[in-house]
Amino acid sequence: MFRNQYDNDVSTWSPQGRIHQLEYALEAVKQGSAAVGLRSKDYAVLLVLKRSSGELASYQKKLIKVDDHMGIAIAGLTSDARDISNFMRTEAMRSKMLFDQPLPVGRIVSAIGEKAQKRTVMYGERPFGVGLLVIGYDETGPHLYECSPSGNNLEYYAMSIGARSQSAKTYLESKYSEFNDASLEDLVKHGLQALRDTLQQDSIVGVDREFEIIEGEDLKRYLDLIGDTGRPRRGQGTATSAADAHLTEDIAPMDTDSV
Amino acid sequence: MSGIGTGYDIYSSTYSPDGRLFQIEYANKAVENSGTAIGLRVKGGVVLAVEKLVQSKLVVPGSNKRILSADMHVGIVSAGLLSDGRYIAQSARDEAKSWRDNYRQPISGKSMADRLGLFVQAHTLYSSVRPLGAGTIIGTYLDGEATLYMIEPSGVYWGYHGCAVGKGKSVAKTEIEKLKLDEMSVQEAVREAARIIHTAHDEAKDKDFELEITWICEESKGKHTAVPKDIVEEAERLAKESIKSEMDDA
Amino acid sequence: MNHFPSQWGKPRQENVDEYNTVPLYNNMPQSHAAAGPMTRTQQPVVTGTSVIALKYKDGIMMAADNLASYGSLARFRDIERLHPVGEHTIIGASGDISDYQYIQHMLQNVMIDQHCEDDGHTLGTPHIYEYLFRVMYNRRSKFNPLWNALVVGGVHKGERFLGYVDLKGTTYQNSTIATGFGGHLAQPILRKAVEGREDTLTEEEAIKIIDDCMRVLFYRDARSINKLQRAKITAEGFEITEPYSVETEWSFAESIRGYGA
Amino acid sequence: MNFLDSPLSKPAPYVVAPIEHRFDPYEDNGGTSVAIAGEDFCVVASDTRQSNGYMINSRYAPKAYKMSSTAVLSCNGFHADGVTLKKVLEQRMKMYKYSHDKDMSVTALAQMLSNTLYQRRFFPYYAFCLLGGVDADGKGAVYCYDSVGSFERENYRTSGSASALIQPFLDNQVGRKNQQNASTAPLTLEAVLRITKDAFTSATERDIHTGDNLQIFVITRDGVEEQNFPLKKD
Amino acid sequence: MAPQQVKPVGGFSFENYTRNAVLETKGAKPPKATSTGTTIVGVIYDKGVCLGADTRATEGPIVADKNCEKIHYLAPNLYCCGAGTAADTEFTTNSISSQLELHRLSTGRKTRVVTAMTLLKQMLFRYQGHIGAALVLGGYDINGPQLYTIYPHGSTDKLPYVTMGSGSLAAMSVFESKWRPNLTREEAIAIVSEAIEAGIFNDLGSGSNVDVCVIEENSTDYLRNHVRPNERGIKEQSYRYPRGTTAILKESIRNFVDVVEGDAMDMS
Amino acid sequence: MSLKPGEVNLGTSIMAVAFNGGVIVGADSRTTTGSYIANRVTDKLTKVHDLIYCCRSGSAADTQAVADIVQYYLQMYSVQQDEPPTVHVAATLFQEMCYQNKDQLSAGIIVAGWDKKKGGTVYNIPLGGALIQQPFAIGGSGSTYIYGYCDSQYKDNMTREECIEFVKNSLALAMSRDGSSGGVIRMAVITEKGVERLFVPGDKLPVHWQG
Repeated sequence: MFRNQYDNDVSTWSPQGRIHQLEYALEAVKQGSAAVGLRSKDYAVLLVLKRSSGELASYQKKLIKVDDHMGIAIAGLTSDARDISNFMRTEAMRSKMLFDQPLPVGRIVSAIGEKAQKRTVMYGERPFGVGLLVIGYDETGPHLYECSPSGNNLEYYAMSIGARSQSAKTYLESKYSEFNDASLEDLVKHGLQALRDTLQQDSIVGVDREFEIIEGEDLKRYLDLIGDTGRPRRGQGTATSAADAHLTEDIAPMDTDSV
Repeated sequence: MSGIGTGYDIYSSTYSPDGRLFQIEYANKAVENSGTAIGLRVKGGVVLAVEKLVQSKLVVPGSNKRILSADMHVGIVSAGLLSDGRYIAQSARDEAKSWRDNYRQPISGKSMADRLGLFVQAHTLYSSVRPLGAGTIIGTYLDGEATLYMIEPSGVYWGYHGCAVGKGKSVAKTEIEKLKLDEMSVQEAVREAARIIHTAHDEAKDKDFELEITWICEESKGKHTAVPKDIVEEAERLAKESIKSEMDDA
Repeated sequence: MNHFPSQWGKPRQENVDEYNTVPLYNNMPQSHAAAGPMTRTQQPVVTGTSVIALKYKDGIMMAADNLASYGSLARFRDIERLHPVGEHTIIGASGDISDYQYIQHMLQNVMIDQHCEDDGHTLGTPHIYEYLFRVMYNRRSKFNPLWNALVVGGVHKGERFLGYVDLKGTTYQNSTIATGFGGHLAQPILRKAVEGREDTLTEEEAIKIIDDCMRVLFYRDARSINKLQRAKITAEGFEITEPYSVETEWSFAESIRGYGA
Repeated sequence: MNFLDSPLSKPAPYVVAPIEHRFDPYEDNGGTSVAIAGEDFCVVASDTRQSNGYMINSRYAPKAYKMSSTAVLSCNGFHADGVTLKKVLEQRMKMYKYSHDKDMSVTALAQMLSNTLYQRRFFPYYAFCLLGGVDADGKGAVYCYDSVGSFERENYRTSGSASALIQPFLDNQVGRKNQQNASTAPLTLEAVLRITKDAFTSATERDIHTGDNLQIFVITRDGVEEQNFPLKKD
Repeated sequence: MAPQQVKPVGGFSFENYTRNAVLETKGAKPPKATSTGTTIVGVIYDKGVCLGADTRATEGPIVADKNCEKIHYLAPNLYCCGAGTAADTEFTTNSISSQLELHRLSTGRKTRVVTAMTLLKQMLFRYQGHIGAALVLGGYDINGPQLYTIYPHGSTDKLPYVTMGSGSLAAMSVFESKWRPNLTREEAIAIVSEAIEAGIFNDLGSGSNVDVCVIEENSTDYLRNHVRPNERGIKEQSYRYPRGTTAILKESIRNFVDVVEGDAMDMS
Repeated sequence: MSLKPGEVNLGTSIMAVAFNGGVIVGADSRTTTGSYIANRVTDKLTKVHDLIYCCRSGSAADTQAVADIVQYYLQMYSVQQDEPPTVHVAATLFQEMCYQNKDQLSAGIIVAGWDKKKGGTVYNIPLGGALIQQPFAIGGSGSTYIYGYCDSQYKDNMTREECIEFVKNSLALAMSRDGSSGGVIRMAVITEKGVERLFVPGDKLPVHWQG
């Protein structure tokens, strides 16, 4: 593998004005299985692919509830995600305690950005190795954000992160104009379609719904929705180990424009 | 013997034999790769504008603000590493707050620039941190007086009538130099800013972009706010027209 | 709650400083019992008296006079005790003026944070109220209270909001609120005039009720003056009047002679 | 010229009681609560008057809170402490949900409330709590607390300013104390509601801090239902 | 020379005052007297004077009497509302009332209001505030209707409208916003009732009903429970116990009287 | 002597000024218990004889008792001596009461009036029972705010009108600064011919700087 003298730590710029360590951290996100998020004008939805590390292991947790109105999907280092989600839960509670206001989604996202950014300046700490899709519903409606190890976080109509996320993105880009007015079911359907190469668990937050994680039997109802679309499905149920490790290798490097 | 690969360019705490700090220069590269940001200080206000390059059409338009507030009357826009820009803005907020805590009055543009300059410069001193990859423009408007400063990754800052940073810096600068900023109203400045950003945008190389533009003036009640949508749309329309007519002329 | 701010939060103690002259001059009985530890930060010094407020058809109306007393001295007669926070909230304060100014500063910091976030969210009246509740309660829990009784009024998402919070963190919401002396003298009038009519009272009627209360307070509260401001908050925003006076009636007093025969 | 010609011609010196210089962080906001457990239901009732001394702060300042679909908490004493306690409990219930992935039972909540109160042993919440709900077996449960966390599960209890007036009444009517040949059949919900209302209308007659409005929560397996009942306002 | 022990003649005995004061400083609590947290008011109108009172008596937070009388008789043309310590107002007004009766008997004239006022203030002043009686005195004599307040320390005020007691501020708020000179009898009763009701509903020390007393040149009307705004609602159920509910723990029957057949009374 | 619990206080601004041909006494009208105004239209000018008035400050009960007794003595005096008492006699009676009972009284009294011997005269009896004759006297809690003003404005031999203005302005200034003073201004002009009562309603007081 290529190695240069500028990629040892995060406090070194490369002559091209890049930070290699940061870009490597972004690669870590792609090691995780895929997560898809999308939103309509009323709802935001997350869908993830759960993997199991082996026959005897249970499926990893990919969706985390932060508060009644907010939750995240993760891809990358799960332990980093736990650190961040604990932070998010604390902040959500703080907002409730101090202002009796559900924490606005954008604010917690920028707080995470700040936390992540600090780890990209100083030698000694590595950047986070996890990407998040954050959905939430607040006074300004439903939101979907992506948080990356670089500290960048952008709001999207639809996004996907993790292994093979590029193909999901391609699907989303081709359909995103339909999402805004889509019903909740259609939204999930689109999400599943984007995620269809692997299998799923998903969650919803919206105008009249608290953040809720749907799996098992409840999820089946949604899976059936795409059952008749004619395209092959690689399994059924709450999750599957179908997404093998080798799948991550043929992923095109993520666009790492520093801006 | 100096330059890339010689080992003198790994840490910002290391000078090269000819007295350069390469790490800072590299950080400048990051700034120069980014969308153009400009600031105009005119009669009765400041206008900030940025060319926000849109990476994906999935991004929600109008979200992901690039021009940030540090206080009611302080606007900050940076080019370069987005997250570094936010980091500097956060520091600016802390400075503004501490100023208010101490003196119970808003911080002046000069003091803000001074403190942020020190903050950025502190990141160029040690091997344990990297220089910040963001060029930052600070606009303030207080008691009828506008100020405009720009801080470079080295921590150096100057006051300006008009300034630009990012990819289209030199084009923008040329355009700004043509303006009579002292006689210009903020409304005119908004139109000029829109035109300059459109001019500086390199359509051939870059993807789509969104124009983000804010002001601080009497009309915004001394607050740093986004310029109302209708005014921006009108300014963009005029900008496109004028660019088109220039092209036609050429 | 007792009439005078220096008594708030203390055991009822009628035989100490009956005339509320502290800190003007110390007429406290000099005995061993009285010579307790002096805790200067824990009593109000420059103080404002009642704030009153009510709900009416279009929103909230609130009033307070312009006096800041120093003991019984009418020391500052142009103090504004109604303070806007954001576009749709007004805080009225009685009690210590320095603590009130600190609260204003704190709220300003919070509102600047909101401005900087620039995400379409801002703190509505109930949120500001909750914040003040937490601040006041936490300070009392540190035995270092902010010596105020605050009235928070505003309109949030079309809903009128009127709440009270004081130095101990005691809170309640009502269609009428009066702090300090107003709790005794204005609240009976307000309750009778407003309760059950919150949705029909017009602005003119509300003004009249407020002025009636402020007149009674001026008649009967020795720490008030006849120079006051009135604020209204509606869905459109807030308005605070310039200082003005209410009409008063004294003519019946001319014929009164002596105290007995 | 001894116009003070009275036995008081030599009055004793004016005695000054020790002056409290410290800030007193507590306040008694009055009010009364009653909780009665039935076979498969629980009733928690609280008046809504908030007072301070002789002054009525508010005629409608509820001090009973729905904590979950199976539990209601009422806090008498210092209102600010009660509200804070409720908020702290809500947060801890949320944490419980995150770490255990299930809702808290009233039994668990009862223990947690005790712990929460005891954590402030040396600066107590001046809140006298009653916790009513339906337990995992579907039975009505009432837990009553002192201000520092000592608690007990009981079938019925009252706390607050009129508790001394109501408790004997409940002992007699719900506990069937001092009655010979009294029925031992469990009380129906209707009977419990009647007793609760009478307890409050009677307490309102004699306790100045109780009155204005009665808030009644009926907790069953199916959830919490709220009723309101007017009380005298003098 | 041994100090001479002088026994006070009449009045209160203060011999334990100093002892009690010392005990109090050591933390002993004196017994509490029933205090009538009260609203009492009075107003002069064109032809007379109108007094009003609530009817709640409290002992701490407990209502001791739901319908007590706070307007006391002094003379046929003179009534007095009392606030403060119940016993003090009761005994003070009784004592003055009896002095006035004797005064009337010896002079053969109608009692004047100032006479009662002067007796009251002098008595209260002598006791330097230790008699906790705050009074509203109203009456009618040859000088027309008159109205006074008398404070426990013995100061008096002469005013056209007055209030006293824990609900005095609530009541005063009514007077200060509604009173005007030369009210009629009906208006006077109405404003007094409203003032008392303000006390009843806003001051926890006051409650239950409104008593009114109207004194005119030739008539005195004591309107007991003039307004009853606080009727107790009907109970939800009956609490009559069936016979046999109370356990009989022990039974013994004794004859205290031996009934013997006596002779018929001699009616002759 | 501090006041007793629950006692009614005449926080008060009172004043008396001698002028050509008489004296003017003046007072505000506020009586307080704590910061509650128990009486907003009090008459603190008390007649103790035909041409002698006193202005009362301090405890309402004490000053009323003292004034009642002095009035009684002056009545007896004028009947027994068959001539009106001089202001000095009245003032000494007040002094004796206040001095001998100083432990039990809280009374600051200004005695003023007209007599044949001295014309208009003003006596001040502050707390403690000293007796000081003065060309003008001020008293009560509100007076502390107007010493400077009075010192600068007082002139000997004022006319009646000048004197009224002086009293009115001084009291208005005291009332606007002292929370324990307020309401209306009551004045009495005492000359050989008798007593004329003047009244300034609370909404027509002289207005000074209000900041």
